[in-house]
Amino acid sequence: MKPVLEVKGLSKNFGGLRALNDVDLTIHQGEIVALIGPNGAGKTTFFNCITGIYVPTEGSVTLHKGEQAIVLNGKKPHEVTALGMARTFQNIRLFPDMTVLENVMVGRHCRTKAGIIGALLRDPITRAETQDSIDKSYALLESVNLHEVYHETARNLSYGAQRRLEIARAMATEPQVLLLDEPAAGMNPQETRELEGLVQQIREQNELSILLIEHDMGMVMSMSDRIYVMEYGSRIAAGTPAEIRSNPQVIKAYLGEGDYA
Amino acid sequence: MDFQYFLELFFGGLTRGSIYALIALGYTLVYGIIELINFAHGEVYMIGAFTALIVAGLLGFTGFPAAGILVVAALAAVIWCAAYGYTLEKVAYKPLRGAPRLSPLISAIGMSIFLQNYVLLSQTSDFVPFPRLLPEFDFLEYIGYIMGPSDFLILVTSTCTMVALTCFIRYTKMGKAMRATAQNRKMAMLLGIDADRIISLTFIVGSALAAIGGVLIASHMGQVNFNIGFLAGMKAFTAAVLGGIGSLPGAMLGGMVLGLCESFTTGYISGNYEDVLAFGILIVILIFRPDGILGKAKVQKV
Amino acid sequence: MQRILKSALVALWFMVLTFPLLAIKINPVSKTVSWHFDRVAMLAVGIFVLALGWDWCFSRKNRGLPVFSLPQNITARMSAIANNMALRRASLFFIVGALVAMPLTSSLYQTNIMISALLYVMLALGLNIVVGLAGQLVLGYAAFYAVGAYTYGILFQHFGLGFWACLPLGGVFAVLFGLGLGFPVLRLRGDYLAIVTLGFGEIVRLSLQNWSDLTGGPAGIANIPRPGLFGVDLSLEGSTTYIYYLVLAAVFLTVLVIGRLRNSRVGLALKALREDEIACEAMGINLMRIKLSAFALGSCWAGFAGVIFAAKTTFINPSSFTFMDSCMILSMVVLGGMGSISGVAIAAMILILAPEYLRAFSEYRMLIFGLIMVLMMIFRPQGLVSGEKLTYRISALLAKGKGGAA
Amino acid sequence: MKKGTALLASLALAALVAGNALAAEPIKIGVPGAHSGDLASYGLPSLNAAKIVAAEYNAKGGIMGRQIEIVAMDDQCKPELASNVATKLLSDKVVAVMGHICSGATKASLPIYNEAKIVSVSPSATTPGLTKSGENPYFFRTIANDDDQATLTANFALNSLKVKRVAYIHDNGEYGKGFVENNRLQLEKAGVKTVFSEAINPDAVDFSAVVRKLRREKPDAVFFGGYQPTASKLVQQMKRDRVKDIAVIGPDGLKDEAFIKMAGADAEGVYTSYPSDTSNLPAYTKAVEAHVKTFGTQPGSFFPNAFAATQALLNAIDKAQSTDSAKIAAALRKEVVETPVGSISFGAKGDAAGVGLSIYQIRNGKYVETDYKMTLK
Repeated sequence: MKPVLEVKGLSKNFGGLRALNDVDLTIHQGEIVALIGPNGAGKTTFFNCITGIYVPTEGSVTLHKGEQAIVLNGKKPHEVTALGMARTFQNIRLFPDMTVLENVMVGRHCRTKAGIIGALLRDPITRAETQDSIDKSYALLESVNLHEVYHETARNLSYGAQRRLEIARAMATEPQVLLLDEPAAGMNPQETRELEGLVQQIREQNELSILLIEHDMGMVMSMSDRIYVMEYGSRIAAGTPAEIRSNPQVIKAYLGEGDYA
Repeated sequence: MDFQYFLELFFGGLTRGSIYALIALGYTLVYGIIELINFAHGEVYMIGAFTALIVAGLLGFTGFPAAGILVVAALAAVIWCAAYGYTLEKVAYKPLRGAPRLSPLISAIGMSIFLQNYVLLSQTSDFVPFPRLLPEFDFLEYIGYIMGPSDFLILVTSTCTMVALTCFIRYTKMGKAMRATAQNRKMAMLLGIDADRIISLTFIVGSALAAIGGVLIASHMGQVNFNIGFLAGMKAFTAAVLGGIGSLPGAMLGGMVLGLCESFTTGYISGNYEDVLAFGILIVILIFRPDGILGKAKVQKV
Repeated sequence: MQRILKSALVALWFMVLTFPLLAIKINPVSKTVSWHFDRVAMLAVGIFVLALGWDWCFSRKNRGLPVFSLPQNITARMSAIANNMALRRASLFFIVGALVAMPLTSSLYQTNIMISALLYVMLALGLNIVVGLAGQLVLGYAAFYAVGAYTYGILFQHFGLGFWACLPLGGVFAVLFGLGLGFPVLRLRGDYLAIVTLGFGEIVRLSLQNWSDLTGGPAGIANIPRPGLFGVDLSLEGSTTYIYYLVLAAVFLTVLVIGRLRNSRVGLALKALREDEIACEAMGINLMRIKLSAFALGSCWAGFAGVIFAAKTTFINPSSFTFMDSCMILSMVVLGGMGSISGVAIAAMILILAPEYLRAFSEYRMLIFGLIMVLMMIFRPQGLVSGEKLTYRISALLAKGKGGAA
Repeated sequence: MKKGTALLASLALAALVAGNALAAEPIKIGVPGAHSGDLASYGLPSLNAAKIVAAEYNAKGGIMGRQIEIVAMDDQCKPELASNVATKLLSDKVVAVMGHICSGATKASLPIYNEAKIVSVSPSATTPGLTKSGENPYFFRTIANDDDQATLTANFALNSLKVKRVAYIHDNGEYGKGFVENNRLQLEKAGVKTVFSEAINPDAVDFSAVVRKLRREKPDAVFFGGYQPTASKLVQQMKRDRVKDIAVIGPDGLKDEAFIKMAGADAEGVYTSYPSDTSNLPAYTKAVEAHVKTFGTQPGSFFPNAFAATQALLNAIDKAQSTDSAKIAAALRKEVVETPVGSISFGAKGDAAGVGLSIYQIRNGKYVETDYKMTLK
């Protein structure tokens, strides 16, 4: 397996506070990797650093695309997305007053080209591109089972549906690596299981790699190929679910007094 | 001679700046707590001046002593402005808590236009002379050239007010609650602080300060008009931003700095672009250092 | 009962609050006082009724119901009408026909008023791109209008350029100003952006006032020629009618452009920007480019409108481009509904024509503009006509024959 | 039978009267100006004047057997409204216009009147260019233009006050800045040194910096351009900052009783220019009496000028016995009319000849006309 995303020595300071300290992380083609740790361990900061929302203080982020190695640090968020890394947000960030279909179509933005002139002239090329964008978005909605409400305003969706919509929107950018920030937060066990199935299916259909921040241990343990554990901004452990389960440091730091199955 | 001129301009700027600072405190208090630019704050200042004018006018007919009139009029202005501030928040801002960020701002602009026209229609569009209530005494011939009695009174009053405010915020229970709410509203609520009451209190305190500014300036300049709130409000807002919006010492410092800048530019260069200067400072600060001189940079939350 | 008591208390509170300003009017020059207790009493009654309504509105709002809604059957019929393509076309045809026929059937004065109204429709639609679609609150829009007007004024006065040469130039200069403003403010948060644009607007106006050599200062520029028609000098009536059709064409063009834009990839990106800036960027949208596009597109219409305005009044001075003018245009967008074309156009028409035909309204016009902005934000932030949902044709559904255009 | 004849006769009479009334359509005179808003106090007195003069003519049976009808239009002194108002007046088929009140509004409306060849007589628009440019053949005014006013004040400062160094302060409005610039142009030509020229914002929190600058520079005189509220604030600040021995000279906007009431003792000694006192003219007293009788109050600003404008206009229509604009304009240029502002006629470009201008000074809380005056030619 070859690596898709390589993060080396990533650090981030906020004033005097060191929110991330020398974090390494590698994701291989087709892998599902989970990033876990207690609240405030720096997981979301890690996401923000590799997607360009924050500029990391030190370290490198490299995306491998075929034979090419692209350095992502210093790139703007939209450039990162265009290069093939898409994300969802911990506290859902949909476009609430747009329709479900439109939300996904926005995700198509970086894969389409029509500009203002095209919009005004509505030439055949632009029209074809728009139609293609509509159809691809609709297909994505079908894959997350939201196609029947495609004309609904996003804010009217249920919580679980909003999470799925956010994933579909991220998928519309045709990513190589998909970053999911607590996708199961606030879901009931039934919904969580459905979500697991959905994530698996997406990975298989699109041959992509997934990096997952999640607190639901059941989901993490059953889905992930590998797990990274963070605490106080540093990586304290990495390995397969079985290894993590038995890692005493992790148990101490994160899982407490053996309260998990 | 030249040093004397410098001093003259300096104290002129200081007087002007202290008025800006008084109004700026209102902007900064409100912004610190609910992150809203209370656009109608300048109008509260104007209403303070008008209320004082009306009360002073009524008392003037009864032959009350001038100093007494000034105190009563100022008190009335403070009380009514506080009431206006309180009502303003309840009507135009409270229903919008939790709405998208721009909604309360648009509502505030609407309120500002409304209040301006409310005074225009209920009173008059003309400049109205404000009774002369400030004591006119020739104190210290030499200093008289640098600052007159009314400048002196403005400086003293505004300094006292600012000291009183600082003590209030720092040492009283309510002041502490205000500071706690400004830092973290959710946390403060968990600790049993009634955030709604604190927000109301903030508006009341800010409006009262604006009223004092209004009375001082009206008696200093001798005229009031429905339109004075806009420019003074913008200048004060500039002062608040300059000092670092949300920071009380920042508002005071910002007011003084802006007042001095204006005074020196007019005195040494030209007054033609006095207002352009203020707006220019506002833009440059917002673009290059939105946290002002004393504000702390905030991390954007994602 | 409790509600009535509460409303009575509110009314009492407002009586006390407004007492000094409403009831007492002092004239210190002539040393007279006039009392107006009737005003306070009227206000108290008004507030009492309002307070009752206010509670009712909130209870509806809290239950998630729209504050104003029409009876079910009417709404149903209206949407049936709206969906009926033939009827829609017919009504559109009727409106366009009425607009086209207007100057032929009405007096010069009415045509003139209509030109003003249409200019404001154009301005409001232009601002709607920036505020309504892209969600960037601009409080200095009149500055771009001024740039357009002065482009024509100055170029005519100093270089003798004519209307048709200046019309595109006005747009170009306004866009340059828009970009010049847009570039440094890219990183600014919404409310700071609003204040910066306000400051910018004031600086433009103050510069026009001070820079006498170029702009004529407060005296403005007079005797700007009306547009000619292939070198034919038109009579007053002729040229008014001509300008009317010009503005009408410009409005149609604006509607067409904004309608197409809204439906496009760029339009979606603008809307996404309005909804959530961070998510928008994370979806691969170049914030800088999209924000600058919004500024450029918005200011360009103000530039065109400014040139036409200068040609229409033949005299311009800085007092036509104040902060209050910007606020007026903004309240049209707010009233009409952010992002809605028909709503904004209707709102602009109402707000300009009402004071012309209802004298009583004209005195209270700014008061009402202010009130509109507050009340709309509280009770109906989406505006009179909430942003119409666009329809998309989905090939998969078409193929299955399930629905077609939804 | 007799009854029948009577009926027939009365019917015929009625028809005759009706026919006559139809033929004698009223002569409509447009009176546009600020009738509401912040400048209404300048516009309403003119409307009153027009109504009084029209009523006088109507009492005499009108002109050419036709009644005079005043068509009042509110332009709030805003240019964009003024051009709408002008077209509205054209739609209403007015014969001539008495107005507009403000220079800006006048500038915006004149192209429309020119186009339609409608005579307009303004009682108060003072911008020089309106007449001096020669572009407005149908425009007249009964007030001295700002150039003449500046000529008077500049000469006064030069000859009477013997100034060497002068400062200029204005409110950055068209009126104020125009006054100051015109004076400056003339004084600089005469070799008077300009100390500084500054704009102040009437809404500013205070004027201390400008006043302290004034105190330091110690010019012989300061010209202030603007209206009385700003002026009274300025003189108060000057008093407070102990600025002494600097003469203050202002335009007619400062000659307003409210100025003395607002500024009180601080206004003492201020010079202003204003049309010469004509209150001893019989035409003036008659006009004021008519106003008191009709409206119950003393007339306001520009009332005499508006009265004169309406008189001149109606007289011209009467003399021309025509509603044709060219004939009215010719009559305006030819006829001399006795008005509250003196016996006036109009020059080729439309400025009134015969109007006197004087310098006034505030002494002991009153405007006192000085001997320094001029009569327009």
